[in-house]
Amino acid sequence: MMLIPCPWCGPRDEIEFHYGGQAGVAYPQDPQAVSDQDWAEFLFFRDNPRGEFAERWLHAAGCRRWFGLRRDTVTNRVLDSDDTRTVTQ
Amino acid sequence: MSRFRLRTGGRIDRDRPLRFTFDGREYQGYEGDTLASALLANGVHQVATSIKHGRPRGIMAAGVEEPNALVQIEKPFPEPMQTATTVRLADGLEATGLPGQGRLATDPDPARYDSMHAHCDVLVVGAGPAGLTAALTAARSGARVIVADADTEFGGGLLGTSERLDGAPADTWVRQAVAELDRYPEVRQLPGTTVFGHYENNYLVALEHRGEHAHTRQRVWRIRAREVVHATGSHERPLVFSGNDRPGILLAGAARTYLHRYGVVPGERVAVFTTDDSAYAAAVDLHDAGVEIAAVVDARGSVPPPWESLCTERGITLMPGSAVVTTSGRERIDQVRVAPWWQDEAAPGAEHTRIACDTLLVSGGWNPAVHLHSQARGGLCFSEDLGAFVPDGYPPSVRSAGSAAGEPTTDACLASGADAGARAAVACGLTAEPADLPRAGSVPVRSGRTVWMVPSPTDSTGDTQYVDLARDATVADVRRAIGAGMESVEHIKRYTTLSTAHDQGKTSGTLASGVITELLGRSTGEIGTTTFRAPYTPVAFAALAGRERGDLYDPVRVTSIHDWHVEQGAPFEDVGQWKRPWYYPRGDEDMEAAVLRECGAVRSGVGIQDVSTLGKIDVQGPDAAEFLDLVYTNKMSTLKVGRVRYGLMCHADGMVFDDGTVARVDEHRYLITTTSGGAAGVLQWLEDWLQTEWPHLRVHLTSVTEHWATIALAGPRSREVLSRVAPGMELDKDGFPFMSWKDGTVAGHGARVFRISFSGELAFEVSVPWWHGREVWEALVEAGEPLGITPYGTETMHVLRAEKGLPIVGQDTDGTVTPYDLGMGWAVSKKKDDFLGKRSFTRADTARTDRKQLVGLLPADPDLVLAEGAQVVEHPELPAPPVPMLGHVTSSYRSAVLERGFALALVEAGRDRIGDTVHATAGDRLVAATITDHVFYDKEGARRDG
Amino acid sequence: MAPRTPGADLPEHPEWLWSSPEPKASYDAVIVGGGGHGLATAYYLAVNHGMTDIAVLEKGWLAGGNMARNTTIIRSNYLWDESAGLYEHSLKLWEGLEDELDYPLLFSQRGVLNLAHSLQDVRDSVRRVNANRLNGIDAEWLDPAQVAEVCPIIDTSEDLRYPVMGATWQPRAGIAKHDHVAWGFARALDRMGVDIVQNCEVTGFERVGDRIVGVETTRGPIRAGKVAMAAAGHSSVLADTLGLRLPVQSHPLQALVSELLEPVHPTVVMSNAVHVYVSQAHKGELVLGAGIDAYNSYSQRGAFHTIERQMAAAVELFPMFARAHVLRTWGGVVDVTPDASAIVGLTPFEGLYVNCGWGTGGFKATPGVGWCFAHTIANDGPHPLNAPFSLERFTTGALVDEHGASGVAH
Amino acid sequence: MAEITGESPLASRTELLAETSVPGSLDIGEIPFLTQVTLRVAPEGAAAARVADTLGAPLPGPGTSAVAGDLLVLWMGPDEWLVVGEQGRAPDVEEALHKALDGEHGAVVDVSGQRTVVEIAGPRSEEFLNKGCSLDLHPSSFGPGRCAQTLLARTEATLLRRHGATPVFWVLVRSSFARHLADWSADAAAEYGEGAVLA
Repeated sequence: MMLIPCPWCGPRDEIEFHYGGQAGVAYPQDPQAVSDQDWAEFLFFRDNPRGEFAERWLHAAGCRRWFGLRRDTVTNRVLDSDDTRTVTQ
Repeated sequence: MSRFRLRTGGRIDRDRPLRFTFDGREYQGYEGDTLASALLANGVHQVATSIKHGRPRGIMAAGVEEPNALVQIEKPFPEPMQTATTVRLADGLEATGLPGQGRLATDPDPARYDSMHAHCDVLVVGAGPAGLTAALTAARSGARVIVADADTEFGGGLLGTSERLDGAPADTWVRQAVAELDRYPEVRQLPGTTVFGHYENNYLVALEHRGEHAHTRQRVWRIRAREVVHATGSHERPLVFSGNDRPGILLAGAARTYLHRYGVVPGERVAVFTTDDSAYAAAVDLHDAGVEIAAVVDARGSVPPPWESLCTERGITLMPGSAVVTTSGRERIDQVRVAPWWQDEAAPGAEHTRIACDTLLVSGGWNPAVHLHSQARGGLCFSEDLGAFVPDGYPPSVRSAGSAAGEPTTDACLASGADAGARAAVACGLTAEPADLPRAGSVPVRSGRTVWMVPSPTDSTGDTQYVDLARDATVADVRRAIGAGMESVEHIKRYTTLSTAHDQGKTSGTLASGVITELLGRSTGEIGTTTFRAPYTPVAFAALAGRERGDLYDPVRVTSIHDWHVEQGAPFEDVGQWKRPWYYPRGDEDMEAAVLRECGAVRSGVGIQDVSTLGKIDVQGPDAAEFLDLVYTNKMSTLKVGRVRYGLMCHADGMVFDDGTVARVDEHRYLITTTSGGAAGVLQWLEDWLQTEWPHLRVHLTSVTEHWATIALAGPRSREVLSRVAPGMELDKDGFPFMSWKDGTVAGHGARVFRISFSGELAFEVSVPWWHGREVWEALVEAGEPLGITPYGTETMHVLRAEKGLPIVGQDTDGTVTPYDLGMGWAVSKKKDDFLGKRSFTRADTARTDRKQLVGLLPADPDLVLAEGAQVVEHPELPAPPVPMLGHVTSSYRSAVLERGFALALVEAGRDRIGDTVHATAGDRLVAATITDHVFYDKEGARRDG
Repeated sequence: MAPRTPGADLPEHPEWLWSSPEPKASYDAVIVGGGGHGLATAYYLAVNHGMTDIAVLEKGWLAGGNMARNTTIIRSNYLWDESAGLYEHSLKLWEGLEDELDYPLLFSQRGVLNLAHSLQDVRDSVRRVNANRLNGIDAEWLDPAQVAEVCPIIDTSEDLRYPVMGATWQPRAGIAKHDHVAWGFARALDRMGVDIVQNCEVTGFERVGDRIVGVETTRGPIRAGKVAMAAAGHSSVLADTLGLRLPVQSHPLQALVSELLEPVHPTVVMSNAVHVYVSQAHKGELVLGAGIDAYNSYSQRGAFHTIERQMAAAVELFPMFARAHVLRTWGGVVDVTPDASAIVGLTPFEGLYVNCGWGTGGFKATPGVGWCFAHTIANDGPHPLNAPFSLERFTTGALVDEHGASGVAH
Repeated sequence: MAEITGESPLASRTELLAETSVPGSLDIGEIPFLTQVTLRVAPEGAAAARVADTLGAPLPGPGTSAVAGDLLVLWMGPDEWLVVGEQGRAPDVEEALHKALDGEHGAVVDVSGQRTVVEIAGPRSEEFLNKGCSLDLHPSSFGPGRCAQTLLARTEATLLRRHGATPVFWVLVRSSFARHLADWSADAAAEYGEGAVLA
């Protein structure tokens, strides 16, 4: 049971969270303009590193905020978490 | 009292005798005994026969590491594969010896299990000398401490020895330590509790045995600790020699434990074979308890001086530079043969001394119990000094202390525990005072001779040299594995099944590495061990299931009207976690009859359904319209205040994943609905896009699913019913047009009423706050009674919508279906620049015009109802497989209004096939059906206004 | 001396298995990954295509990854034609494999029940049964009473939180002993002169333009005419060295065994809805698999709450398991694709072939994928059975969505 | 103040919770029909300041609650609060908050029916909650006024420790899950009942 540091609620048990995979995969600015290949990249291709991984988590059973953190996928150790606390406007 | 139970001594209660049965014979033991100590006290050594070779096997250890003494508990309740050394004796206990396979009870387990979360600054695992000083030191610093020990009492190894601390019996100090721990309000003591797993971020799980008659038989503790001290002790290692498996052969430390803990001696004439110092204490203690010590055989060249004089004083024969090379005896050992074996000699000499004995104590050194340390991803290295694997490198906030860290003496264990406890406290930001430690005055320990196996003059293959007694794996087996080309300890373990039994190799693991090392001619460090995995000791499935049994397995969600449905005898359908009424049988109606009646009522009169389970989300903000335009396939920004629109949602891959209605509440506010099972997923998905892709959009989402109880009134007479309880509300088709909503008063309560229909009939949905749900429902039922109002369930709702060709997401779709496939291109905006899913529609495969499309299917035989899931093929005769399939039936019912069976199906290029005859599987045969449009009833929509 | 405990022991392994040669400087083909798939691929390359100048490179000990960690279920009752074709081909090979390899694989066709717990489960199950039958795969739909006949220890009463509403039944499905399968292939390869090189980690590829001509390993460079990846959960790491992106994510998948128990469970039971699958292996231990953990990880361990949840499901379905004991838990790294189907075929690089993305379904496919992947490598083009499992399908959208039929809904 | 008629989510479990309670040890009961209004507003802004003025107390920060006259304000997220009051207050609370937002972006939603409140009091309450909740509820980390959204008995719940001499917790649970929580509570607290009988 990993302890996931929610930037708002503090460290909580992993079961309170929903995993969102790789961070920073932006929705294409104009999807109609990208090639099928690039669209497939957006839909289905994600980094899968052995080691440091920047990823997204949602504190689903808590404050319902998405946030980012970096975790080592070999040790499962959290390296640091996104403390920018971006608030939806 | 038997000759093996001493008149005094031990920690048993001689005033509380307990009767128990083993292998059908009745015996007596005492409160405080284990099954093993009670058996030994009765002179019973052999517990079972071995799994593979069928050899007699006896009690070898006194704790969880026991490889042999497996028993099946029969009473109080059947439980398989317990070790006699860990079964607490109880009155009426019945057990039998097991040769390897246990037996599960056929009756349900009546016991209760649960779990408990706990937090602490410092978790100390083990309450022996190191664990107690660690706990005391941390507790004195003010830390929140949990100290857990598998044994029923704290003290660990101190309870099984004759050791003295500060001149007094060790248990005096243990009592004082426990009493001191009792005084700290922030210390939790968990005796009888085995920590069996160590996971990330110092999350440890432990099993507490609360007693067979306790309210909760076992409890799983889920402990989150800031700092952990593993004071888990060590396990004595047996020695590998020919015939090392006979009953009567015990670990030396175990014999000491039986003596001091239970007042039991294992035999009358005891030989000892050791490679280190610790077995001497057993010899001396047993001698002092009146047991004859036949000889102490030490593989080292000389006897350590303090022990030499203690033994000589007692007239104990010492045989340094020797080894036991073989044993004899039928059901129990009766003789050992000893040969000279000096340290630098490859094999023992040929001259044998025969020594008669009924017990042989062995000690091959001690393996630190590094299981949890290793689970926590701590490193290990092989210590040549100890001849064992010891911790080498700790993960953050984890440390080992005492013999678990390789400390050889009680004094060193006490000090190392105090040190670990202090460092743990300091790591928590507390100040730890140097501990005032008791002194054991331990004699210095001389290092042992690491002996992996004693070469045998009679057994050159090693067929009777057992490495793992639990699996009957011998040196010969290891030789065979190596001979087959195996070099990795993992392969050899698998080839021989070494260390895979109930004890997971607690006595055999390191030994196996050593034997492999020797046979391969490598170093033990290079060979390594196999991975230590949770659980440390076996845990019952039921204990891990805990309270999550029956209805508590997964939460049951109910609506505010639930009890009414129960009172009407409705069976329920599971939809996600919700319970939804399926249909309402009257008299002895079966489901088909009930559903035909309910459908008929809605089509010709009026029906009422509880639709409170639909997900409801309040969407507010200046950019709400723009946001909804992005997440629905159709346009929501053009919706007028007061109106409602059906909406489809696709994932970015273009596949339909939810649907519902969108009502515009005001310029900047919408109320949207989702499917019952999809509500949480949709909200999460919307938040994802809103927070991470479009944070510039000023929109807030709030779930209001349970705020509203929602009741659907459907049928040509629904208006009439509603008018009776909503007298002030304008309900005619112009004043309250289709796809609009209004606020008003229904049955005396503020309500929001929607004119939407999932059946094609005139229909209303009435929403009131949760607590008025049942009241308003009953008012509507009462008002509708003269009109024959009929409650209907999910099945009828499904039939009615299917007659109208409306899909159910998840039933008529499976994650591979686009809006176009559903024939719902009308719900996909052509005007919007973008919405989720749009880009995917132009991919090669998604743009195909011959994709599977939702169509109607009318069986040639009108009485026939096709099976949902039936496959559709082109021809009436089946060719040899694989048979090309056109698609499958997604929904199929008997229709009251059509007076026949009908179905919806996803069929390849289905819309081009309308009018064609295809064939659907029905058991082993095919039945003909005609492809039709997917709307079967009231295509013109004439009925929706009543 | 008493007789041994019946059934509690396994047949002996042969006197010779495989040797551990030093790698040569060059081979016709190199297989990266000495798991079941790598071994089977090498085997069929040798047997079907006459290629024996092959090395199977394994970074650790042979078949020590997912091959050593799976729950050994073999079945072919997949929904879509594409999957059915491949898995059924595999099952047919399994049916002759023991004889072919002359090794006791303990392949036991005791059948598999896939339980349905909701009306939608029932619809999906009937759909799958019908599709299976038309694809020539043995499949039946059983009602709860029939389920109880096949497996009397399942609680088929209606008062379960999620009652058993029926099950699909594939009688030819079953289990085998994983180590024996790997070792059977390895011994056969050794006899045919194929090099099995352990403790040899591939760290990169040698390329000339877009052509792959060899691999870099911890034991030096090895040149190869063809390089085939069969590296399961580690595929992404390898492909990354070429800048090749694969649509796979590596997740923990856990399993566990109980102690040895007298036979009580005659078949294999899988339940997608409550995330548990269970069989009783040959020696008598219950073998259970759980759902995959949600997050990416290479740690070969999962979270304990997954195990607890799995036990709750197991005891709910099989009340008699209450006092069976968890003896050992472990985790593997499974590579999961967006459509829960594998990727087997060509890559943008000439001479490089990929086989990955098997998620939870790799073991049962072992001989089938070995056969097809060998064909792909030998002919530089896919076999008809693996053609649908190309990398391109993610661009065209022609996915093979097996979330419903794969072992675990993820 | 309007009395709410009708049935609260735990009306059918009133007796069960009373039987589950162990005097002097653990007390469990529903506080039905409380007003609950969700407020969404940017925390640092004029609107938030006006809301604070209106409530008479600043909006509480992460993990905390504030008493604002006869209202209680719980932090639910970085821009989200739950305003809790006596039953029947929803319309005037909504109106006041809307007025305070004064057209600035925010949201005010009446969610009074969305959750019900279960009060858990007594010396055993921490331990009892920890049977189904993984939070550290020790007063040093979860003292009076602290609140948290978390999982309890496999359901989403908002926990609030109230001020008082003995431990008192409020659990805000979704109405559809409330019976599950009550049934779970009865099972989880059963051992205390037995203890009481033995004592």
